Amino acid sequence: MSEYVVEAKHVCKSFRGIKALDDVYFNLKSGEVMALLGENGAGKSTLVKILSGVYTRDAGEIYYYGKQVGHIDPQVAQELGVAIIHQELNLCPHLTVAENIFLGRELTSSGLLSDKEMNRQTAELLEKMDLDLRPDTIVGDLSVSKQQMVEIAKAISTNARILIMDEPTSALTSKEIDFLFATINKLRNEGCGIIYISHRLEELKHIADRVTIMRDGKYILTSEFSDISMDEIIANMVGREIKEKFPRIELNRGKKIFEVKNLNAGRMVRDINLELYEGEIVGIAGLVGSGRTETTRAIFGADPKESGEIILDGKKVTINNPRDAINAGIVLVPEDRKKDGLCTRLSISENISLPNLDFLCDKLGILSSKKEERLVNKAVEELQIKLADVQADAASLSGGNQQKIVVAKWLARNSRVVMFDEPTRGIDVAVKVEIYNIMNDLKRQGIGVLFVSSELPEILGISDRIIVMCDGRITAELDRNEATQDIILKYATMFENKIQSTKEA
Amino acid sequence: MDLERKNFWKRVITKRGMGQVITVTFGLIILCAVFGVINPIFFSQKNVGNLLRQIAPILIIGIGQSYVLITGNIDLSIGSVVGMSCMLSATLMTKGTNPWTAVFITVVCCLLIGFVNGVLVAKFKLPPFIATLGTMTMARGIAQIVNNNYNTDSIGDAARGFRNFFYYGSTLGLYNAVWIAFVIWFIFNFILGKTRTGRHIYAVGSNIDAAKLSGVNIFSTTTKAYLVSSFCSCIVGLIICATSGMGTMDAGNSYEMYAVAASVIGGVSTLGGRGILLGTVIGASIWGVLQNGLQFAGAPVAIRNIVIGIIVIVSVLLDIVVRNDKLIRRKGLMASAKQKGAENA
Amino acid sequence: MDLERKNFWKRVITKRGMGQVITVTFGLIILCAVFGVINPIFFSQKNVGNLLRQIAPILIIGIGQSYVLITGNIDLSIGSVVGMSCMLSATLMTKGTNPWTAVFITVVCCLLIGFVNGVLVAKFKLPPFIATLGTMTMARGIAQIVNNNYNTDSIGDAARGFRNFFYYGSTLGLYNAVWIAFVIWFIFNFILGKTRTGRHIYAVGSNIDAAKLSGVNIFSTTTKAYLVSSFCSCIVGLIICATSGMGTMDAGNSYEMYAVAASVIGGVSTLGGRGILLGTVIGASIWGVLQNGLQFAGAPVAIRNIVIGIIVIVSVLLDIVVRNDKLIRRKGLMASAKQKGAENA
Amino acid sequence: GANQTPATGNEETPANTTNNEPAGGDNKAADEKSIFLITMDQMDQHWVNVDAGCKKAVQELGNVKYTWLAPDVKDDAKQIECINNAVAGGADAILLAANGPSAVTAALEEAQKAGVKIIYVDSAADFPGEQTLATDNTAAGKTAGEEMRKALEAKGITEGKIGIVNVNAATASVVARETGFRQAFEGTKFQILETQYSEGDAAKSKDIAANYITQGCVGIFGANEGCTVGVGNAIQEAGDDVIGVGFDKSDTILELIKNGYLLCTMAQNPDVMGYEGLKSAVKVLNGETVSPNYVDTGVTVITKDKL
Ligand SMILES: Nc1ncnc2c1ncn2[C@@H]1O[C@H](COP(=O)(O)OP(=O)(O)OP(=O)(O)O)[C@@H](O)[C@H]1O
Ligand SMILES: Nc1ncnc2c1ncn2[C@@H]1O[C@H](COP(=O)(O)OP(=O)(O)OP(=O)(O)O)[C@@H](O)[C@H]1O
Ligand SMILES: [Mg+2]
Ligand SMILES: [Mg+2]
Repeated sequence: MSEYVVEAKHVCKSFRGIKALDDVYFNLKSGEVMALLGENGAGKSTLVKILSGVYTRDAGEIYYYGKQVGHIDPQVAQELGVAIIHQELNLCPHLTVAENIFLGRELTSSGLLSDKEMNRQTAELLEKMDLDLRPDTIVGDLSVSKQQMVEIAKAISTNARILIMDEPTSALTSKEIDFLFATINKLRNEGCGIIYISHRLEELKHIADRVTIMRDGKYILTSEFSDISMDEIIANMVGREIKEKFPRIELNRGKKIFEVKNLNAGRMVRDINLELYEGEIVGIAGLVGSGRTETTRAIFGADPKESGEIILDGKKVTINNPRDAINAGIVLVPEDRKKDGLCTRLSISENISLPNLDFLCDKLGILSSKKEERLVNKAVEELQIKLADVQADAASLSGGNQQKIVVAKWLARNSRVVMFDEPTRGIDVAVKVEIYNIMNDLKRQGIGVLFVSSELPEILGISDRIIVMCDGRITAELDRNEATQDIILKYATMFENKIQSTKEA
Repeated sequence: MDLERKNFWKRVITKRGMGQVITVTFGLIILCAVFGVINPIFFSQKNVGNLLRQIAPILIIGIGQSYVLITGNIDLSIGSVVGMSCMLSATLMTKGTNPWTAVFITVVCCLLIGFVNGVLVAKFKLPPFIATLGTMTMARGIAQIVNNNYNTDSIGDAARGFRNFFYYGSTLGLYNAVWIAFVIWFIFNFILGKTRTGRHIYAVGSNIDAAKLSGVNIFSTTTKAYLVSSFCSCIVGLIICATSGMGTMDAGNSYEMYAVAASVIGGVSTLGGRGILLGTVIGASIWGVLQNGLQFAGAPVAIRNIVIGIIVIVSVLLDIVVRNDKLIRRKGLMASAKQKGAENA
Repeated sequence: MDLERKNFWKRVITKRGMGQVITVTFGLIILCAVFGVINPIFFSQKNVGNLLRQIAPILIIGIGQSYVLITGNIDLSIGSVVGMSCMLSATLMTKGTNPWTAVFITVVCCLLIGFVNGVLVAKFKLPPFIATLGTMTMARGIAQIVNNNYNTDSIGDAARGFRNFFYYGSTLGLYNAVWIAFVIWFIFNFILGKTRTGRHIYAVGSNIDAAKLSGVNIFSTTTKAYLVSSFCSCIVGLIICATSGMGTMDAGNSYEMYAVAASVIGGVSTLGGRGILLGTVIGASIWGVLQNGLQFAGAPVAIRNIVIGIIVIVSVLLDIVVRNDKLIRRKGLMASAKQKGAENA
Repeated sequence: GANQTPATGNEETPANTTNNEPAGGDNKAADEKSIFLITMDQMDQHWVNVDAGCKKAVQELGNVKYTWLAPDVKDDAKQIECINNAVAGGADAILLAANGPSAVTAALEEAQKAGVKIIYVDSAADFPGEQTLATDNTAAGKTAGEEMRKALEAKGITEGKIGIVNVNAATASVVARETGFRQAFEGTKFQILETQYSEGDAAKSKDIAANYITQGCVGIFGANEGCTVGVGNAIQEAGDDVIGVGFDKSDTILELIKNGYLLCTMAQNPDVMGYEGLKSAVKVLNGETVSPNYVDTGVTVITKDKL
């Protein structure tokens, strides 16, 4: 009976009539890493949120250590020895590292906070994790990957017997991922049960003992990791077979479309030079925080530039804000669709037409709803966006379809250069392929495609040329034939002389 | 798919707060019926005309506030700009300026306040609550200083045309003030619903970062909303000046709150991105009907306050319960322009 | 590690708005110096004692508002609760209730309003601006209704002890009102800085989701902040009742805005998560010194309004410029740093 | 409907009519007159007393449907709305306490066109009414000033600073009081300081008065009830020999006078305004003429020995 530290049976959960979990079964043993897999919206996060008391289940039984548990809230979960690292960063930016780590379970002596003791214990913990951080640093001042490490430290510090990690690696650097895996292995050996959620299937071979697969809110299967092949995993996640994970089309390189010369913008964009040609996709690889996003934003005019030239079809263009870029024909599909891509309270149709109002409006600025309808319908059709009504709020779509909307709004206009920043992040395998096909279409039409990604397999699979960035600089430009994961990683970690860079910072 | 079709009506109702508008319209009808029963005079032709004229100023400032709220900001300076407009125009007229020149100068000065609001909020990223709290205090100071800390004398007979135009005259059986409100509503409703600027205003309020990256000029859009708000306040100031035939320094006191109440009751979200001006009409009407009807019903001010407080809370509560809206997040009003976007994530 | 030591001061300054506090302290000193030069009476012992007593109520409501602002909300009901407290206690006393029983009943009633605010904001998720706008109107209605829409008569000689305790008496050379403000400041400063509740208040304001997921009880934390605010307003209402010896229905009018101004000038962020009560002391002092000093300098009201408006804007602007808007930007970064997958909002 | 026994002020909410029926016109008796009292706001004791005077007259005369309307706060535009509402509500006559002389004139013109008779109580507007029953505020202010000057001179003080705590600069009646008060000191060596405004808030008035005392003022004038209470409290506390003179009569003020902290207050006669005003209104409606056109209801200087 108590073979499982966690067991969930017949768990159901609906959000406003939409079933997120439908009769789900799940179990976890102590001393193992259970990988929880599934497409976007499969219900993984919902399941672990129910286990950790963030959401309350509509129905079903949950057993901890063989005993049935009724009501669960975050505090109860904590008492049960459950710690969770959420998919979203969950830190208080105004509080210090130590304050965050002890939030909700502050140490007190006779009712007073013992900040000294908390700082001391935090310092110890950070030391153990080999993190170069002070406990009294304000979290808001840290980089995203450091913040993620603080979250991990927070989870570990609870001495939890059940540790849940919902996509912990999506914001980490490779050094930190190595450390994380080492920690996971150590905790497993100490008898901790770990639930691990990730879309990066290649990570699994380093840590996973068993896998549970979910699809459309339903439980599909549980298996020993060694008993199941990657293709089977994918087939079970998607519900059908994906023939080609990276569809590539071969074209001859045409004339030069676009050139960036000596672009500088802050510490993360230093002396960037790059070129785009017709009939090719250029990938930008690099670790998180290497300045790729900032480079695309600087080109697009979203952030101010210090110096540099941008040349489009042989003509120099001045770009001071996104509108200049859009008018010139350079567009950006931003990396964070919720933050930068979508107006979730506007309709799908309004989102698609937003950047295209210039040609949907007459001289007086009055909108033509006919033109708008035509444009939106065309975009929806071309991208095969699954929706019932273009007047629905964009928030009502699933993540993959939301991402398609973000892409669609740019494809409706005749652009010369389309920059994609992490277009597949957090998106499941099937939609990924559709996004690659969109990029291929653009390539076929002779439009310049710049493609930023942190996932090396897709960079290698889709791009024709690969630019590697590290610390705000371009460290290499590789042809796809000469590029391998190892070579890219070598350049991606080619930091400038360490000591010098510390001083500089 | 099926599920999504089933939700069609829900979606219509959710869209920009249309549902809230429908709900409160029923509320308005019930309210009118109740007041009509309590006192039949409520429905007399005279009182209806009168009532409409009382709703007009609330509606006009409501339109301005709605614009600003839809961009996700707030304008606390409305009441003071009303006072400033009233004092400025009256002072100029008593000093012998031609009424229409005075109106022109007043409009320009009020728009300046709107522009300052826009600059502080969209350029310097001040939280709109603070920025407009500052300009609110300053504009009241200006209202006091223009005539040396005194109310003006009567603007006199030369301004008869001005007074008739803005308040006392009537056209086709409706008071001019009502026409003015209608024209303003018509124009700004059109702009909000049918033009690029309107679309941009919704986009900025819904997600400022996404709007920026879609090529929307945040500064100009935000500033336009504040200009509309100041313009509306200015018109109300002129109406008050026409109504009373003089400038009073404390005219428009706390009108900004009435404007928020009218907008919010009508389904405009204080978090930005949601609301339609039709709702503001209903919200302002509820406000006006309450004031008028409670007075006829003989309710003391205290009861009036309690009823209004309850209605403000209940109307928003109802909206939240009906839509079970997860989008409603806290801090909406307080966040600076820059911060807003992140709230959506 | 060298780097980090170099950043030590930066950290001190950034931490919870300490930097802003230092900046405005200089501002306060300059202000005092200027007023002292204009009119040496400003520094007379009598005036200093008086000035402190004039600052006391602003500081007390500022403390309440700061608590609420730090949780990322706002309390617009402060002024009305002041009025309600003043009327309630005075009415009870004129009806012959023992002053201390009256005080007790008044405190309980005011805390009820705070509780309602907490429920509306934290349970029903109403935008705090709307929720407290509603309770503001209602509390004013209650203030008006308790004595049947009239100001009360004199609370009489039986209340002499009450009046001395809250206002007229002095202890160790300082007026009691100042002591009350000090004690309240001391207690609430301690709670905010040294207890779990305080820590949770910062956490809720900094990132409500993170706080919730860390096991912080959002409802109780938010409600506690609103209770503090109502309690402080209640005390100020009692002080006002003691000052004038009667209940006035419009006591405390627009005090909520003074409270926002005092907090914000003192570096409390309207976006939540940042601010210390030391700042509120400075903010309230600036406010009080301006009111007092400008009277001695003989400045007309209009100028005072303009000066105060400018100071509110400049102090926040300064803060944003000095900090280069860092935390605000970071907060945006935080919320979206990790992809949220396909979750629908 | 028959009139009920009028309730005492404390049990009656001010906007209630004195008879049971709703303030409708449809069901009023054939010759019943509908008379509205419109004041500046509902807050001050002053208006309650005007109302009480009206009610007394209504009780004596009978056959009058009487309603008190008032805006929630003092505001010209809101008072105009009240006038419009009264006209729409079928008023035969309005007793009006005008916020300011010119603000309401156009609304009154409209009312007159609708056949409504206008009688001013407390303060008149620049529009011909049937009668005005009011305090001459300038004269009363001057009386206040003279009382203060006499008291100062009696103490042998002929120069020094004098402070004025006023409501605001926007209300005509209080501005007139200030004007009158200043007139009383013309040609003396007294220096009248910059007026401070407290919105009639007793606590704010107290702060202002305390600051005046610190500045060394020998006399302070409070222009309405709230201001006067504040002045009295400040003097009581300072214990200095400052002469405080005020306006209006309330329990708190009388107590301050009794204890010697205020020299005197200018008590108006609001009940007379209401009582006589309502009687005149009925006369006018019965086709009689009323005279004189202006009735100064006068002020009573209430000093300690008159209590
Ligand atoms: N708070 C919520 N309100 C409404 N719907 C929700 C909410 N959270 C999740 N859902 C819905 O429940 C379903 C499951 O979502 P969940 O986040 O569990 O998926 P997931 O497997 O974690 O996906 P991803 O890999 O993208 O993180 C989705 O359809 C999602 O839209
Ligand atoms: N608005 C901002 N304010 C402060 N720091 C920022 C901001 N945006 C990015 N950073 C920091 O700058 C560094 C570079 O980030 P950037 O997003 O350019 O890298 P990237 O290579 O695109 O990484 P990613 O894969 O996360 O997109 C990171 O350490 C990030 O934390
Ligand atoms: Mg998830
Ligand atoms: Mg990036």
